This record gives sequence, C-alpha cells and structure tokens, in this order.
Amino acid sequence: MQKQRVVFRSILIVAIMLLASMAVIGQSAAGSASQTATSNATTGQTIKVGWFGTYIDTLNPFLSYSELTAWINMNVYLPLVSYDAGNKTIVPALASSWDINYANHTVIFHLNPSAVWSDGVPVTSADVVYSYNTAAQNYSFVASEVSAISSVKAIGTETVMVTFSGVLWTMWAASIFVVPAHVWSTVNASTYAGYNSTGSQYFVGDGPFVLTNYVPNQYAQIEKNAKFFIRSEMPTIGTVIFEEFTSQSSAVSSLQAGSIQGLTGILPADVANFQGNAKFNVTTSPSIEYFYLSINVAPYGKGNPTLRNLSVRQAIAHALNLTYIADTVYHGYATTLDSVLSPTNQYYWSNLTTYAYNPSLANSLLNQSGFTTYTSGGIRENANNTSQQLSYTVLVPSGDSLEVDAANIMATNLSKIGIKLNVQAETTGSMAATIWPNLTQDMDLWDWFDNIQSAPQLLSVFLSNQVVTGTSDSGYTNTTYDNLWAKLLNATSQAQAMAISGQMQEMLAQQLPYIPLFSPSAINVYSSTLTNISSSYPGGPFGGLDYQTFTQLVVKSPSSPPSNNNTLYYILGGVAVVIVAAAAVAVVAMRRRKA
Amino acid sequence: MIEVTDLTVRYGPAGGGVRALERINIRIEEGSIFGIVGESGSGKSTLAMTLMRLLPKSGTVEEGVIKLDGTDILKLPDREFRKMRGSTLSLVFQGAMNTLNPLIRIEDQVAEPLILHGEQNRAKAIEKAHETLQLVGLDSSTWRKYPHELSGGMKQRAVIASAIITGPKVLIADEPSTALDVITQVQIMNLLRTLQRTLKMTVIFISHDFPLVSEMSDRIAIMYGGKLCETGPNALILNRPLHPYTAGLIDSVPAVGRKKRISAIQGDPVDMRNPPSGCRFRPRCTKATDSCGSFDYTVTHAENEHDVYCTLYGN
Amino acid sequence: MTEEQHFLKLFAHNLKGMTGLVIVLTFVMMGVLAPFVSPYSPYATNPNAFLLSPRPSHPFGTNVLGQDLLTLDLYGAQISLIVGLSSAAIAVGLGLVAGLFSGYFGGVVDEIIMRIVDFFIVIPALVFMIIIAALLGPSTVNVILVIGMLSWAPTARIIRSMVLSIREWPFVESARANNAGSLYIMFRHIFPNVSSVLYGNAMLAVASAIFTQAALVFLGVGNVTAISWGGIIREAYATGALTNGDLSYVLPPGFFIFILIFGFIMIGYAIEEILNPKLRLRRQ
Amino acid sequence: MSEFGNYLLKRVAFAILSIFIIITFDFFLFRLMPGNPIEILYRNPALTSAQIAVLNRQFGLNLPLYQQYYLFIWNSLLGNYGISIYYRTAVSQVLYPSLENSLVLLVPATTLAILLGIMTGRIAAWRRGTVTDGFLTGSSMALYSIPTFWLGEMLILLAIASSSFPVSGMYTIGEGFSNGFVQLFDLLRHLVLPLVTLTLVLYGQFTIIMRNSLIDVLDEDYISFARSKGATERYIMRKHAMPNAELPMISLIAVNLGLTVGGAILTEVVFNWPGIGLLIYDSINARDYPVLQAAFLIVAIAIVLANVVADVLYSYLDPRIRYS
Repeated sequence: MQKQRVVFRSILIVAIMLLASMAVIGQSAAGSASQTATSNATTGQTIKVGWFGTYIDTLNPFLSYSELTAWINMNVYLPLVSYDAGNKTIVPALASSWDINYANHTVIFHLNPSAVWSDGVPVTSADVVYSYNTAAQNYSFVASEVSAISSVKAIGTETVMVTFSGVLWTMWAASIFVVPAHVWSTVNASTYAGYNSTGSQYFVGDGPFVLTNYVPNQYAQIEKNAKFFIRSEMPTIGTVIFEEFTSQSSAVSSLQAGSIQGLTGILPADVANFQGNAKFNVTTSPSIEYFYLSINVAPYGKGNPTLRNLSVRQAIAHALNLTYIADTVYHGYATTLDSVLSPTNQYYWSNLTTYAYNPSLANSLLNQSGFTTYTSGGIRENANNTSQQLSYTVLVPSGDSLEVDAANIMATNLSKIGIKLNVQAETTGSMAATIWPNLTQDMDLWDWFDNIQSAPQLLSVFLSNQVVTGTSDSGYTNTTYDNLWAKLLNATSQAQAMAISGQMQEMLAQQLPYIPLFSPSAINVYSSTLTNISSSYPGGPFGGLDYQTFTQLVVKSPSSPPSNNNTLYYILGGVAVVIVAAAAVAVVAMRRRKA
Repeated sequence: MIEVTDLTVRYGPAGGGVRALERINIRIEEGSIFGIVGESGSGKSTLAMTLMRLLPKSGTVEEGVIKLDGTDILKLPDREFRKMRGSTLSLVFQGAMNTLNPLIRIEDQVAEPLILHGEQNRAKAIEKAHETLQLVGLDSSTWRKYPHELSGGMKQRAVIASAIITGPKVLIADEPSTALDVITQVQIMNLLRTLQRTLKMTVIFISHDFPLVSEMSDRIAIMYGGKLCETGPNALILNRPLHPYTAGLIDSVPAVGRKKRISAIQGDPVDMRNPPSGCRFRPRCTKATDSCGSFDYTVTHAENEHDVYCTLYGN
Repeated sequence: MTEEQHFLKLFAHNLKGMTGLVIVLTFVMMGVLAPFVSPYSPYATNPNAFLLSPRPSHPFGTNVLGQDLLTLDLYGAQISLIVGLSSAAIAVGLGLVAGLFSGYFGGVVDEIIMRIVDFFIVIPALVFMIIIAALLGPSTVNVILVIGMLSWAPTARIIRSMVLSIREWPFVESARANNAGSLYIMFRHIFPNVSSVLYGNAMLAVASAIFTQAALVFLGVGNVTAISWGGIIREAYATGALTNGDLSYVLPPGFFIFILIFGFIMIGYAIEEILNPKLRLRRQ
Repeated sequence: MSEFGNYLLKRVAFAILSIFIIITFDFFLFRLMPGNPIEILYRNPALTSAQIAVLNRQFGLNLPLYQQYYLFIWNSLLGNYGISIYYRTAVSQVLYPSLENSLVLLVPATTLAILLGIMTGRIAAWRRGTVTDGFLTGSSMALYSIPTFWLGEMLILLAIASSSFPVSGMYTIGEGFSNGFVQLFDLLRHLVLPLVTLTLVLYGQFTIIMRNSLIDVLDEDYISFARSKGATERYIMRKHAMPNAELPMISLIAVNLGLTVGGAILTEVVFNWPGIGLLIYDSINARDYPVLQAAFLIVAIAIVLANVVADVLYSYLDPRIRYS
C-alpha cells in the first residue's frame, strides 16, 4: 500500500547517492591533478591565466590550430631557433648555432649538447628528424610550413642538415616544435592527442615547463621543468594554469575575484574599470588579430557580380569611416589597417595605396561606373542594367559582438553612398558553409590571426590554388601574384623577400579583394602582484605566443590563496554530517511509528 | 432518534449565494428506514452532507439544530464529531464507480474505518473486514483485489461493507444504487434492508427514484427546491398524497396493474439562484392559486404525523 | 447570450486573464509605438557616450556603442511579439491539423501521427532548435520556422483527445450519414468544438516561443543583428556589464521578457480555467 | 500478469523504434544540412587539399550516403561516436566527462525542484482559492516565465556584488586540496548558483502540475468517502490524495525532461559549468559535427529511456495498468 512512498523515497535516495558518487568521481579526477600539483608545490608559486574564445583543441602540436595550444606548447617544446622579444632577431633555442649556405640551399643546425628531455633522455638529431618528418605528413596541420623543405638529415647525434628552397627558412625553423621521438614513436601521431590521459606522465618536453595536467574544456597545467637546460631562462614561478572560459563575462569576474591573475581580450569598454584599480595592471599591445572585409571577386562566384567592378570596391573602401568605427566600437583601442599583413609582421610594407574616408569621391566613382539611378529604396543601380543593384549581404561571426557592431556601422556608412549592406551575423560554421566551396556570399567581415610574425604567410590566402577548398574567401585569382609567391619562396636574401612581398601587398591594395579594416589592440589585465611582465610581444603578455611571459615573470608577494579556511570547512562538514544523520534518524523513527 | 429542526444551509457568501436547504424539519425514529425523495437540486444530498457535517467549504449552516439522541451534532467540536463520522454515522456514497481509491486493495479500504477509529492491530482490522465483506456477499476471491477488478455491484457492496464495519447507529445511503443496472440495484436494496434489520441501524435512504424509496422506507420526506413538501409514513403518502408535487411524482411512475396514463410533471426544475417567491413549486403546479405567491411554508399537520407544506391545506 | 459573449464576460471577471491581457496589450503598444516615442534612433551610435550610467537623457544608460538602451528595450518588443505570435501560429496550426487527422481517422493514420508526436514531445527541443538554427543560419524567418515546426506536438495531442470524443457526437454521425466529406466534417463540425481549447493552448505556445527566441539569441544562434531583448542580455553578458554591475543594462530586457511571457501564460491559464472549471493539467 | 508483460514489451518496442528514429534523424540532420564539417577547417592557411582529403576520409565523408548511414547506426549502437573534429580525439572522451558533470548539476536540481514542487503544489491545492494558493500559483507561474539565462545573470550580479559564491566553473582549478572535505565543499560552493537557477526555473512547472493534479484528485468521490469514514484531512492527503496525484507526476516528469535539459544548457552556458550543454554550445561554434551528433543522440536516447522507465514505474505503481 505504501509502495509509492517507497518508490518516491528510493528515487530521492538514488538521486542523492548519484550526486555523492558524481562528486566522488569528480573529486578523483581532480584528485589526480591535485596530487601532481601538491607534489611540486614547493618548487614555486602558482599563477592562473584565463582564456576565452577558442579552447585547446588538442595538445598535439602537429594537429592543433588553437592559439592556446600553441602558447602552451611554446613553453613545453623548443623549436630549433626562436625570436628575441622584439620578434625581429633569430636567437638560439634547441640549436645553439647554425650555418646557412644559400648556394646549396642548406642549413646545418648544431644542437645544444646539454639539451635534455624532461625524462632525462638527451635531445638528439633523431628527434629533429622525426619531428620534421611528422610535420610533413598529410594529416599534419603544419605541413605547409615545411613544404619548402626537401630533406632533413641527421649528421651525427647533435647535427642536422636541412635542405630548403628559399630564404624563408625561419618560418619553419622557429615554428616547428621538436618532440621526443622516443615517446612519440610509440603512439600514432595522426590521432595522438598530445598527452597520455591514463599515465601520470603527461608530457615529455624540453622547454622551461612540462605539462602536468589537462582536463578538456577546463584547464591545462604546466610546471617548471627542473631539467631545463637553458639555465639562464629557468622560470622562477612553479606552476602555470591556463583556465578556459566560455565568455568574457565569466573570465572577467574570475579575474576580479582574484581566482585568475592574468587575462587577455578585455573589451575596450571595460578598460576603465581596471585602470583605476590598484589591484590590477593594464597593458595594451599591438595585436596580431587582423580584421578585414573580404569581397567576393571570384569570376565564377555566386555573389553579387557588381562587386567584380574595381570602382565599386574602391568606392566601398572610400566610404568606410574606419576611424569612426575604431572610435565607436573599440573606443580608440584599435589601429586602422592598410595592408593584408598586420603592421607587426616583419614583412609589412608601409608604402601602399590607401583609401581615405571620402564619401564624395566614393559617390563620383560609382557615378562614373554607371550606377547612377536609384531604386525606390534608395539603392544605386546600373542605369543600363537595372538588375545590377548595389545591395549586398555581409556575413559576420555572431560570436563577436564588436564585429557585428562594426558591420552595422559600415552598413550606415555605405547607405550614404547608395549601397545597401545587409548584415547577417552567423556562427563561424555557417559562414564557412556559405563561403566554401562555392563562394556564394557577397562579403564577409572576419579576422585572421597573423601569428607567424616572421613570414608573410597570410599572402598565401590570395593564391589561386586556395580558392575552392583553401583559405581564400575572396575568390581572388591572379597568375602574376601566384608567380610572385613562387619567387618569394625561392628568394635568397631577406631584402629580396621583403621587396617581393611588398609588391604582392601593393597588388592586393590596388585590386582590393580585401579591404583591411583594423587591428584591435590586445588589452591585457593582470594582478599587480605579478612583476617583470614582458609586454613587447604582439598580443601582450597573456595573449598567447609569448615564450617569455612565464620564464621571466616573478610573483611579488605570495598571492593570497582564495580563503580556504580548513577549519571552517571542517565545521561546515561536521554540521552537514549531523544534519544528515538527524534526518536519517528522523526518517527511521517516523517509519517505525507508522508501522 | 434524529431530530432536524429548522435547518437552513446556504452556499456562497452571507447575504447572497444560494439557499440549498431552508427550514427543514424532520424526525427519524431509531431503527427505522427514512426515505428522502427529490429531483436533482432539491437539496437532498445537501441534507445528507449536513448530517455528516461534510458540506463543502462554501456551504454554511445558517440556522437549525440536528439532534442525534439528544446531542446537537452541529455544536460538537470538529475533533469530536470526526470521531462519530464513520463510527456512529456512516455514509454510502452516490456513484459507486469512484467511491473507492483505485490504488488500495479492497480489504484495506474496508478495514480503514476501524483503523481510523482506534484499532491498533491491522491484522485484526483486516479479519473484521473479511467478516464484513462476507456479510455483504463478497467472497474471499475479491478481498485482495483492486477496485477496478470488481463489477459495479461488487464495488457498491464493498462500499457498504466499509460503511457498516464499525457498526454505526445511522447509515445514510445517498443514491446507493443509481449507477447500477436494475438487477444489481435490487440486490443492493435487499442487502441494505437485510443489514438494517440484522444490525438494527437507522437508515436514511436518499434517492430521486420514488418507487424505490417507497418500497424501502418506513417514512418518507419529499423535497423540492431546498424545501420540504411533505413528510409522513410511507403508506399514507403513497396512497393519499397531499402535495401536488407528490401526486405528480406518483403519477409519473409506471406501475404494474395501474391503468392510468402516465403524466410527467410539466416545466423545468427550479432555478435555485433565482427562486420564485412563495411556493417553489408554484410555476409548475397545476393547482396554483394567487395565494401561493406569498406562501410562507407553514406546516399543516394532517393525520398521523403526516405533514404537508401547501396552501391547499390548513386555514 | 451567445457562448462567445458568455466567455468574454467570464474572462472580463477573471483577474488573471485581465492582468495578462493588460500586460500583453501594453507590450503590443510598446512595439507599435516604439518608433514614435523612442528618444533616439535605435541605430544611432555615439563614440563619446558609451556605457553611460542611467541619467535623465538616457534613463537606462547606453550600450558599448553609445546607443540608448531605453530605445533598444522599446524596440525589442517588436521581434519578441512577431516571433512569438508567428511561431505559435505555425505550431498551433500544425498541431490542429495533425490532431484533427489523427483523432478523426484513427487507425493507422492515428498510430503514425501519434508516434511522431511522441517523438517530438520527448526529444530535447531546445538542443534540437539550437542545432537546426545554427545549421540553417539565423534569419528571423528561420527562427520562426524552427520554433513553430518543433512545438506543435503538445497541441496535436490535446486536440486529438478532444476529437476522439467529439467524433462520436450525434451531429458528426449525422453529417457522416449525409455523406459529408471528411475534410468538411473535420473543419466545419469538429473544429469549432475544439477551437476553444486551442486558444488557451496558443497563448502558452506564444509564451514558450518568446522564451525560445530569446534563448536562441542569447546562445548566438538566433538573429543577433535584429534588436531584441535576448540580444541586449547577450551583449550585456559578453561586454562585462554584468561584472560591472550595470543593472540598468541587464535588468530591463530580461524583466520585459519575463513579464511578457507571464502575461501570455496568465491569459492562457485564465482561458483554461474558464473553459475547464475543474482545471485539467496544463500544456506540457 | 501476462498482459502486463505485453505492455512492457510494447513500451520497450516503442523505445527501440524511437531510438532508431532518433539515430536516423540525427544522421540525416547533419548530412542534409548545408555545409560540410570539414569546411570550417578551410580557414586554416596551413591546410592543404591533400590534408582535407585525409580529413574527409578520416571522418568518413567520402563514402556513399547509404554506407555512411549504415556505419553511423552500427557505430552509434556500439557507443562509438567517431572522432571529434575539434578535439581530434574520440567523441566519447569529451562527451562522457561532460555528461557526468551535467548530472552533478541536473540530478540534484531536478530532484529538488520536484520535491519542492510537490510540497508547494500540495499546499496550493490544499488551500485552493485562498491567498496562499494565489501567491504560490502566481509565483510558480512567474518562476516558470523567467528566462533561465537572465535569472542566472541576475544571480551572478548578486554574487559578484556580495563576492559570496563563485560564478563560473565547477571547482577551483589548480587548487591543492588538502582533503576530500575541502574539495567537496569547493564543488558545493560552485554548485550553489547554477543549482539555484535551475531549481527555480524547473520548480514552477512542477508546482503547477502538482497543484492541478491534486485538485483533480481532491474532487474525487473517494476523498469525500474517506472523509465520511472519519479520516483527518492530513490522513486523507497522505493516504489517498497524494498517491493518486503523484502518479501522473511520474510520467509528466519524464515527458518534461526535454525541457529540463533545455534549462540545463542555458544554465551551464551562463555559469561556465563544464557539462554537456556547454559542450553543445562550444561545438556549435566550432561546428564539431560528430560531438553535436553524439550529444543530441545521447540526450535524446536518455530521455526516451527515462520515459520507458517512467512508464514501467507507473504501471508498477498503478494497479489499474498492472492487472488489466
């Protein structure tokens, strides 16, 4: 008769038990983390860095295209050479010296003899050969960076000879991480996630830190590598935790609450809140993020054909009030762009054709091209062919509200010269599906991360072979341009490479497949307990790609841990146990009374 | 003995609402069967509910006294009266289909009043329930069943068993057989009569079915529109109805051996929200006169405790 | 007094229903009058007046672009009402047709339709909507279609159960005996008798559509370029208005969504209460 | 009893059919929609067409549709959801931990909401028509109307202003917890805000369902009959009314699980709770089809199974079904 009570009660009990067991499972997962964390706790202080936007996808450096992964791997693996803080000069990393022979197209790297993996095994040329071969595999996401290499040979255990085609050798030498062959040869590099979730040893690396824990979608943790062989760059802090957030909001609130100490990507509108606060420091650095308006110029593309008219594109470029957008949307924390390479890139060419804000010039350009009549909605149309209307849709990633805002203002700008711009905010996935492979869009407002500052790699986006299933979202094709790229890859001097890339940038500036828009400043906020912060890297100290942030950083005063008063927890725990026990007794008593 | 004096019950707020019962006076002898007849809306179920003190929240007793063996049960504290409910006074419900809780076994439901009235030992209560079930004609195969497994007649027997298990003094049967087929109806009636005799209960039998009531009862009350029309011994009322409504009821019944044409009472039942002045039956009455409009329901005592409320009689 | 008049009279005396009606009408007015009463143009940006706190010139302050939040909040009523009403119309229309066919024809048709209904009732609708909206692309029309197409099942189930009983009523029998066509009987005879339930149901459908639209925009898969309350909340969430404690940014749009939904639910509940005094279970 | 067996068989058969429909649906939803999951990767300037071909092969996108379908069904049944496009590992590796985290939030929230809903629904029905009822029903409707994400944001505002509870995540990351207690309390502290949000928005509907269900039951004859037997109101509530009113709750709760999951997604996104809702949200942005497919599949199947369990439970508790 009381079956139902029993069932309801058991549902409740099962629910509670489930919760408890979940908690325990969650604990055990976290527990393994805390064990490794506590074991090394004496070696230094912990700092936590927040990150939002694109998460760690995989920690395998050959498969990842996440910026955060690149940042972590930078602290865990060494490339053959690297850059100094100004990002201009090549400095030794794994290789202590190198000999270049442009005539033979070879470079011979001499590895640092004291280089050693975190498990004690010496770093040898076999590791280099393994890594470069892996990077060249079909599945590798860095294959294009090593495409200029024709062979990698070990000449002895500490010397490697690489045969390459052109001057841009730094492009790969500084960006391909050398991984331990003795570990990686036991896994399938095409599916290996970059860590072994079952073993206690996550990573074997040769960088200043080793990865000690990683929970997808939540955090990754690196700790000082006691065996790091470049003693002068030995970090002073012990542990760095990269915590992933879904939104700026949750990251910023964690920063304010003191549970993370550094964060990039603070919105311009929020800067004022941190500037007046003694607990935080704010730095703004030039960003590697690069916003552009891509125009579908593909001859066969399904976008509005009027966009293939250069005068229309020029008119659009003249009509956009980029300074106003930078002021309104980014509150001044953005620089307007003129090239398809960001100004921080070594190959940025500054003497380019530019398009000043000039609506009347824009209007006359459109009048000259025959778009002289207007529809009832005030949209310009071709006087001879009224089906040609200057009405476009621009795709914008809905995830970035500032980009959407910018697009809306651009629509207002263009309406002044009789061009209708329809802003369509979509997830990046939907945008990709519209753009590739058929180029059905009119325009898209998107961004690149110009993350290889030492090479004009973004110029490859405009190659003809990128159009159908490549990176091109403008559909731009030009054989002269393609030939220049081939020449660039085979250039034999830095100056020659500079000149060619400048020529290519000028071609793009004249033909306008992209209208470069702006590069928002990277705004970093960090706790004022952190000192010796290097902010010379583009993107700022917590913007990724900065090797020196964690090797140089010093924690001034011990960051007070979030008030974890153990006694309080014991008391609370005791109270909870008493309450549960009392409830249990009450339940039993009640049942007995009923019976 | 039950004595109802000047009982007036209202639904709804004071000053407004509906008077479902007005100035009802009834005397029920101990050990007799008292029948109450009326169409729906006549107030007969309200009367039963008032006797059980189970009026819905909107219902209030405006005035009147109900005396059971000398105590005014309307004045008893709730707690005390609840002890009488189900032990001294029992109710058999109208609509046998839904009177039993679908989730509880028959024996448990029958035993429930015993447990509610202080029986500590469940096994004993169940045993008594089995006895009572047997008494009402349900054999052991039904005891552990659930209500939906029984037929309508069996369910009503179980309901009766549950009502009599405590050996109540008074059993109020409100339309106990309405939803049943004719044969089952007869069986239930016979059962009730037998039980009344063996257990020496006072039974108040309420129905809209005049022949059924008159067959069962020692005395009868006829109600219309919340008022009494006529009360008296069964035989007198059946043979010599005084009130035109009673006469109409009798005429509308087809009876074996009567040659007379059946005549239904013309008109619609009284609208209780807006009752006519004077006699409630006036708009439908064939013998209505002008004085009926100001009739104040003064009682006329005819012979042999045969009372009638009508302008045709008295003064 | 006709049945409609009787209904209206009861509704006019129903506190819940009238409260709901007043709320909804207020928001309708707000949407319609927004262009006339708004102090600013909803698109006017101002680089010198971003994230202002509330002040007489901007009662709710401004957003990151310097747009007046009061204006945006007023305009927000439009899309909520448009999406809410149109997708509810689709959902209720589909549910009605499915319910009528299922209940009237019975047999295999009924079995098939009811299995589909079961499927749609059980699946996690929001997950489904997020995925489809993300895949289809976020125009307002798409959002309306997605919400409408995925919310018809409860209506169908209720209509079917009503049709099952009405089908057996004498006037339907006699229409059938007179060789009336099935469609004719369904829409001429049965429909008027289920329409009353439909109204209550439709109100609740509007309420859930308004909620869903806001949720989709918040998650970034709705139409984020149109001015909507969900969009303002999303913006507040994304731009740190929350961490700054900008109440005037976050509070009004959410409050408006809440009150509007509440209004529709009250109306729906009142209609059900009137038509079914015993108050059966509400729409799931 | 054999009819009960038949009934069970029918329910299970329907569940299997539903699961099959869900799998099929899931498959075609993702294949027939515009866009190919690999396309999002086109934006990587480092990707060559040879690599795209490799990826297409890896994700089985180059096979004929019917083969993909066949493989998909087979793999789904085996719990093999393929490889995540974004994480480049087995989908189950990211899905299962998220699922677990979601349960930590969902189970207590739903349980609490149901218990509270039953409690207040009972009071409201009991005091039907009084001010108490009006207040409880009104506030339940209000809670039902509150947009989940907005309520969450309001709580975040409060929590930040009072710096009381953590507003993001599931536990303090990287904390060297000295013992299990501290760790559990850390989890509970993080659980507070999302739990309150989810419980509040779910609570309203359960109250109203319970109230209406109970009002129906309180009108039944057996309630009046029990009263005529001399039962106290408390006794009637406990013994007669509640069991009969709770019965339909069981299936209603199961049917409403879809809504519950919707609420959970919004809550997880707002509070950065690393559950399946957040995973879905992230996967939408990364267009990680295999993860989305698997997430949808697993949630839908879980709900179908919950409905079967509810049906069986219902029929076990309700003798009318059990024996007829």
